[in-house]
Amino acid sequence: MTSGGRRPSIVLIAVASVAVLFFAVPLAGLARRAAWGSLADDLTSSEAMEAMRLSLVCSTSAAALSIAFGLPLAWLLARVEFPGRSLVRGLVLLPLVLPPVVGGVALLSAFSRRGLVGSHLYDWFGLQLTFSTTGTILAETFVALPFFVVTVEAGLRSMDRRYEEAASSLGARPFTVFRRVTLPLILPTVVAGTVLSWARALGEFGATITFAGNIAGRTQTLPLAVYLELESRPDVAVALSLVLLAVSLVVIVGLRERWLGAS
Amino acid sequence: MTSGGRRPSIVLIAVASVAVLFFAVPLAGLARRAAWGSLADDLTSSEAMEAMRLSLVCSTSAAALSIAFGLPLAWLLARVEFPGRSLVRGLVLLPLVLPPVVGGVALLSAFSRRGLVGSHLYDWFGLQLTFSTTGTILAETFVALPFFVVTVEAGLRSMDRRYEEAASSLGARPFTVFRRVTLPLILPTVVAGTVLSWARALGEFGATITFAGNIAGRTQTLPLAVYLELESRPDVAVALSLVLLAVSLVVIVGLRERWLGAS
Amino acid sequence: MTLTVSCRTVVGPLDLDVSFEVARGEVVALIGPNGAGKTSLLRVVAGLRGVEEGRVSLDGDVLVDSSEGMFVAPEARPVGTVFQDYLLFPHLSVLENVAFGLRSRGIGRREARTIASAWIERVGLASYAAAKPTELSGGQSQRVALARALAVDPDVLLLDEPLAALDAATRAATRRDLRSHLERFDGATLLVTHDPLDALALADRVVVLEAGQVTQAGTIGEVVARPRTPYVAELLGVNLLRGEGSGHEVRLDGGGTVAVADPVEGPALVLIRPRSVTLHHDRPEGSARNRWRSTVDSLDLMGDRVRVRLSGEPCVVAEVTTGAVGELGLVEGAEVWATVKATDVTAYPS
Amino acid sequence: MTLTVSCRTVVGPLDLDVSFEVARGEVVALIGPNGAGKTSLLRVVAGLRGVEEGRVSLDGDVLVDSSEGMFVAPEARPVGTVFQDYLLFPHLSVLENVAFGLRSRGIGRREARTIASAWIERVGLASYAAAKPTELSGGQSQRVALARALAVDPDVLLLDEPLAALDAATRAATRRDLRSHLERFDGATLLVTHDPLDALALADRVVVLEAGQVTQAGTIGEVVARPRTPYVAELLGVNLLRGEGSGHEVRLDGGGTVAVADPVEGPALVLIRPRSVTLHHDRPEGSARNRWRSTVDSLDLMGDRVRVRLSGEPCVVAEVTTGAVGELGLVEGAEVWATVKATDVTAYPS
Amino acid sequence: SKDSDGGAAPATTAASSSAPLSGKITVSAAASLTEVFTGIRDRFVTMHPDVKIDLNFGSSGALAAQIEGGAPADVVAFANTDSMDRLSSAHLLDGSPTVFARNRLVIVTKPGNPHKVKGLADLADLDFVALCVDTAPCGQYAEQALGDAHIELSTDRIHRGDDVRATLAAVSQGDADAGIVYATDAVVAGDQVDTVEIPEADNVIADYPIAVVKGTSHRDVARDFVKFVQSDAGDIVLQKAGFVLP
Ligand SMILES: Nc1ncnc2c1ncn2[C@@H]1O[C@H](COP(=O)(O)OP(=O)(O)OP(=O)(O)O)[C@@H](O)[C@H]1O
Ligand SMILES: Nc1ncnc2c1ncn2[C@@H]1O[C@H](COP(=O)(O)OP(=O)(O)OP(=O)(O)O)[C@@H](O)[C@H]1O
Ligand SMILES: [Mg+2]
Ligand SMILES: [Mg+2]
Repeated sequence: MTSGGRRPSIVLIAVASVAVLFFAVPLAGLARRAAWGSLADDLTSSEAMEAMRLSLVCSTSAAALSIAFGLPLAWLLARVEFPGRSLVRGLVLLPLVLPPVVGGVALLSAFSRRGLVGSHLYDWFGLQLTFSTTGTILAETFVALPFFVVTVEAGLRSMDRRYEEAASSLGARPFTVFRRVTLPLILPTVVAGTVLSWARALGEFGATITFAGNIAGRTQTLPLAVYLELESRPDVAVALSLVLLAVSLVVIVGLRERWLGAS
Repeated sequence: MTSGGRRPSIVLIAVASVAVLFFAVPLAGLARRAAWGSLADDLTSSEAMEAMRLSLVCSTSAAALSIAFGLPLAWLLARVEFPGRSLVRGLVLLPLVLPPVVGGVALLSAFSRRGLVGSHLYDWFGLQLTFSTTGTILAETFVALPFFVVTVEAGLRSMDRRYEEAASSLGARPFTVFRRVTLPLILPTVVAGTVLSWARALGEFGATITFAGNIAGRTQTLPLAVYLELESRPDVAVALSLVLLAVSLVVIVGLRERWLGAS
Repeated sequence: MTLTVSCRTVVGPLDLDVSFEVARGEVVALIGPNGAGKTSLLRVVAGLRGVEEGRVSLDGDVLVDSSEGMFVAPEARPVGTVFQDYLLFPHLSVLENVAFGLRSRGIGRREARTIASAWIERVGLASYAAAKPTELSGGQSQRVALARALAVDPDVLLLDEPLAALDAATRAATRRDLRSHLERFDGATLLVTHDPLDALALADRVVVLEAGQVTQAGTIGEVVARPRTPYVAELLGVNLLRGEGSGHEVRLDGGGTVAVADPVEGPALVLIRPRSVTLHHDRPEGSARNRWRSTVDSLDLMGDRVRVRLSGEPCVVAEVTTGAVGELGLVEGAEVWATVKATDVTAYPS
Repeated sequence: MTLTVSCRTVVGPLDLDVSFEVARGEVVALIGPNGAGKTSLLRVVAGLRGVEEGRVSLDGDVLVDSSEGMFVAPEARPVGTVFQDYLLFPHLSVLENVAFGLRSRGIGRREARTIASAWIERVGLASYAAAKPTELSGGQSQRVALARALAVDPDVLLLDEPLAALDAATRAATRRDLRSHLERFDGATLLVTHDPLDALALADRVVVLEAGQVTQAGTIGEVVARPRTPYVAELLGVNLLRGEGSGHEVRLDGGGTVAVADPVEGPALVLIRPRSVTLHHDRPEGSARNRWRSTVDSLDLMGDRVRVRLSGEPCVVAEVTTGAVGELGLVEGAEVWATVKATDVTAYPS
Repeated sequence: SKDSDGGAAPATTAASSSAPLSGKITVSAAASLTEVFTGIRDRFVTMHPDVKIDLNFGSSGALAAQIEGGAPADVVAFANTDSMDRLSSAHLLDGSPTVFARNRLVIVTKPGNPHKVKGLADLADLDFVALCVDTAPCGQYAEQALGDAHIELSTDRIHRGDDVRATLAAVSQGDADAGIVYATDAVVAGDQVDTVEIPEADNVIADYPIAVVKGTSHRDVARDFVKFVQSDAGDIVLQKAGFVLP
């Protein structure tokens, strides 16, 4: 036992507790409302299982795409001075503000068979994004990517750049510097950004249903299934959402402990 | 002109450009669809103005509440070792995953007149949150706060804590250390978190319409107005969303340049 | 204002176990090799690290006491610290950095700025008052850190190598300045340094810390006269040999014997100053009682002198003039004779 | 492998404007006060900072040339750097830190680890190979940084105060070790240091940088014999006076005259070593041609000697034994007579 | 609160126009009723200047959930009977609900009807058909109509929009070749789509129920509003929007 270390102030703990209760009470209320009795049946119904599988596949793909495209974009925004940089940054943030349904309309106008880009995709490659799982992933990436970019850009900005200089003076090419020095140093924020974008994709509803449609087994993710159940069988819908929550809780807690626990 | 500085690689620029286009094209498509002709009339209609005013009031309040409650919570999560910490962290993240409409149901079960907490609020203080502007702010805070907490916790973790030690050894009390050293050092992430939560609140739809209702002048924010217009006059809806985007673009770009531009 | 430290705590691979006092107005230099635990010890006094066992107090006031479970928070301790790596607040100007402690202790903005400005002027950075720490060079940063710690006029001053990053010119000036402040200062000062010159110029007493343990403590004069460990001897640039004394002769542990002027019995330490070692090309005649054959291991130029590291029985370092190197043909591997007068050898019980 | 630097660039408040060469196998010490631009200059050579005008080349290979718009990226330069504040990668172990440069240059994992281990052993940290930099003390970190830069066997080695954080014992050993490496090294070495001992022991030539300008350059011998600026004089611990020579007398700018053995005409610098200054209680008789009344300003203990700062015409520093301080009653404010023999005064055109 | 100023007015449920009504009520209505209820509200408050009506639009399920949570709504009007039954069986309604309007299905195609769709039977030949989700009333009714007509569409050729708007969008944006929607939605879509009527025999009709919520503070105003919706004045607005009267 070490003498030392200090206890945080009461006021602070009180305020933080209010914040925690603000999240805990609604979830408790939700749990109380859920139709636990029929949950086992509802869940093992092939539609629910299918929707859950699809949700995980699509949100994970969206998180992966967010990393793939978000890392270069965040790096560019944080490190390279170019004209219109703040405009690009604003553009990337817009899907955060856009009501998801409008986001879906925007995606339709761009990637549907008659959209600005979608028409070419269809004419040249026969690629149809609406009503396809790819479309769902696209819609989820559209709403998830901004979270990743914003988080990681902040991480890159607050990092000590002299480590990168040290690495390059040791002979490391820019990509090696990025991979072996920058990335490990900002890992906590990359993990945070990935978790954020994964979670946002998992819960995404409006843009998906508008752009990709709601076809069981192909584009009907769990939030879509929940939404439909909400109209007719709200108890079942609540139970399904709680399952969604449980799954994401396991993933998020597991991931964060793994990556952030040590620090 | 200084000889030096280097250009980023072509591949990186290409990938980042694809990401930017992925955001730009849908917005361009949206702009093409909008009913620009009648926009002036639609906007000056008292309903649209009212919805815009309400949106700004509620999202700004939600962002302010996020700072007030999120800062202590993020600090606690980042700095204090307590049992169940990772569970609390997971709990805070859940509203990210929860489909917003289910979030609204959860809020109803907690804060409506018959809810777990809401019934006491009503009995003791006559406070009715559903169908009130306060309810809208509550719903928006519910979805916005997690963004703030996640972002700021990451910032706190990646900060060099020895500056805090230096400050306390100079005689600064914990709160002074926080205010004069910790906060300025993590300012970029606090700003990023605030922008994120503000933007998320501004675009929030599902939880608001379910929990607070959709009453013009009281709980009908711009996304809700857009939702109704989409049913009847989609072009007007798109135009309204673009106005929402424009406003947030101005705020976000302005804010970020102001706070992050220097660094 | 006596600072009393007596504590035991584990720091990484190290078992830190020390006891010492620093009296009012006294400056104690804490010296020791890298990783000895000097910085960790300062952190204990500053309250930035707890202890597993022991007590730190200032006159009657307990700062930490493991038996009573007492622990005074760092901000409540009347302790000023200059950190080893500056830790200037990057978002505050030099002036604001120096004023920080004053403001934290409740002094008004205007008064704090006046005092801070005076300190900045004293460390010669008046024109940098508005600069941010990133615009300063390493040495300038260190001087600001010094001013920041001194500005709050603490009862205990902790200095973790305050002069290490200064260049020789500024260092002498700042050392003089620091000394004049320490003289006026009536609290206890604990100064970590690697530089024996700092200890000699600034400190009243020396505490030597090696691998978490105090291996020697005393006034500068005592330590210089009778170093007790190879580390201290190396630091002072002298030869220290261990052996068994019987009368006027000490039989060395490493082989060979040394004749000494004053008799010593039992386990003994033998001190030979490099300047007392004379080198000869051929076997010397004369009065020198100690004389042995050696091989030149290496040569080190030190100003207008050369330090010659010799292997033989015993192995010693000799200091000769640059001219002697040429005359004697001193190159690595050369064979020479070394002599030391018995009156130049100091022996004392170990 | 001659490194040729000739460039002009603005660094913060500083106008850095320098030209010099470092030949194959040569070690040049870059010395100068805090904020002189030493670190900035190393950054230019390493490619971490651009130049506004000028050219840096290595034999025929241009590293940067403003007229041709050439700029070689840092990673493509055969340059190894030890940074002033270590910059060890905090997420990598000591071994991985040292192996980093080797791996970056395409050497296989196993071979890189073998070479890195050898280097870690050489700096005496074999038992810390698996440790993370945060577990190291300041000095241990510096030694790892040294090993990391040396491991890639660069053509140009840049050392930004590589020994500053080492304690005296380790410092002497590391300095010896560094020198043996530099002797075997056939590239160009540029060494920033504050410590004249480092420069004396390690460097062939010295470039003195003050406020962005080269104020003196030459071999160690030349600089020691004829310092040209007050900074260099202070660094070497000697007195440097400026005046107007006419025959065997120099009329000093600060007042007073000095008699010199060798005649000098026109603007001249006068060098007096503190050891040559003798102090007397009463007006001395005898052969010393220079003799003047002074007041004791301050006393500094340096080992077994005391440096006495005197004000008078001229103001000089004298070095006396500890015994003399007592005999002469030297306290601050005391009046004394100082004498210097004309043959101990060196004068040369400025 | 604001309600108090109208509270003193004597409640006369029989003669709606004889005594001046006053007070503020909240009407929760299905989003598809936005246009018509806004129109009816405007007419109602013109006749009763002391009455203020807040309209609250949302999905029927969400509106029901709000009332279950104790939200202070006074009148509810839904686009299906399920949610109304839910409230009714929870004893949250004042009296029983009445059907005030009905809606019928039509087929919509791209402008100009490129695939020459004439009736439900032709849908089987198309690549993609847009239907409302099978839990939304319009989706259930479309399924029912297709089932009655014995038309089998494989599920991977059906696009289910979350509501009629999404279904219409799928057709007008070109991702589906035809769709089945409400007549009222076809009216709104205007010339973005072509409308093909479904014969009365094959059609399925949707019921729109309305009711007063239990515990309303202005029962007189609420009841009067419900009556007004079913009056001639209300009928004109409903018919113009494409509704059929019960
Ligand atoms: N946070 C830590 N975790 C683990 N080990 C540590 C930590 N900090 C220091 N140590 C170890 O504790 C020992 C003492 O470190 P400390 O910094 O006190 O030494 P020091 O005497 O100040 O050395 P230096 O002169 O190099 O600064 C070292 O061996 C170091 O490796
Ligand atoms: N990034 C910067 N922005 C502005 N000014 C700077 C910056 N870096 C250094 N300077 C200034 O440039 C000057 C030279 O700094 P530099 O670090 O090269 O000095 P130095 O000779 O290495 O000093 P030291 O011996 O203290 O390390 C200093 O006056 C410093 O204030
Ligand atoms: Mg230390
Ligand atoms: Mg420097």
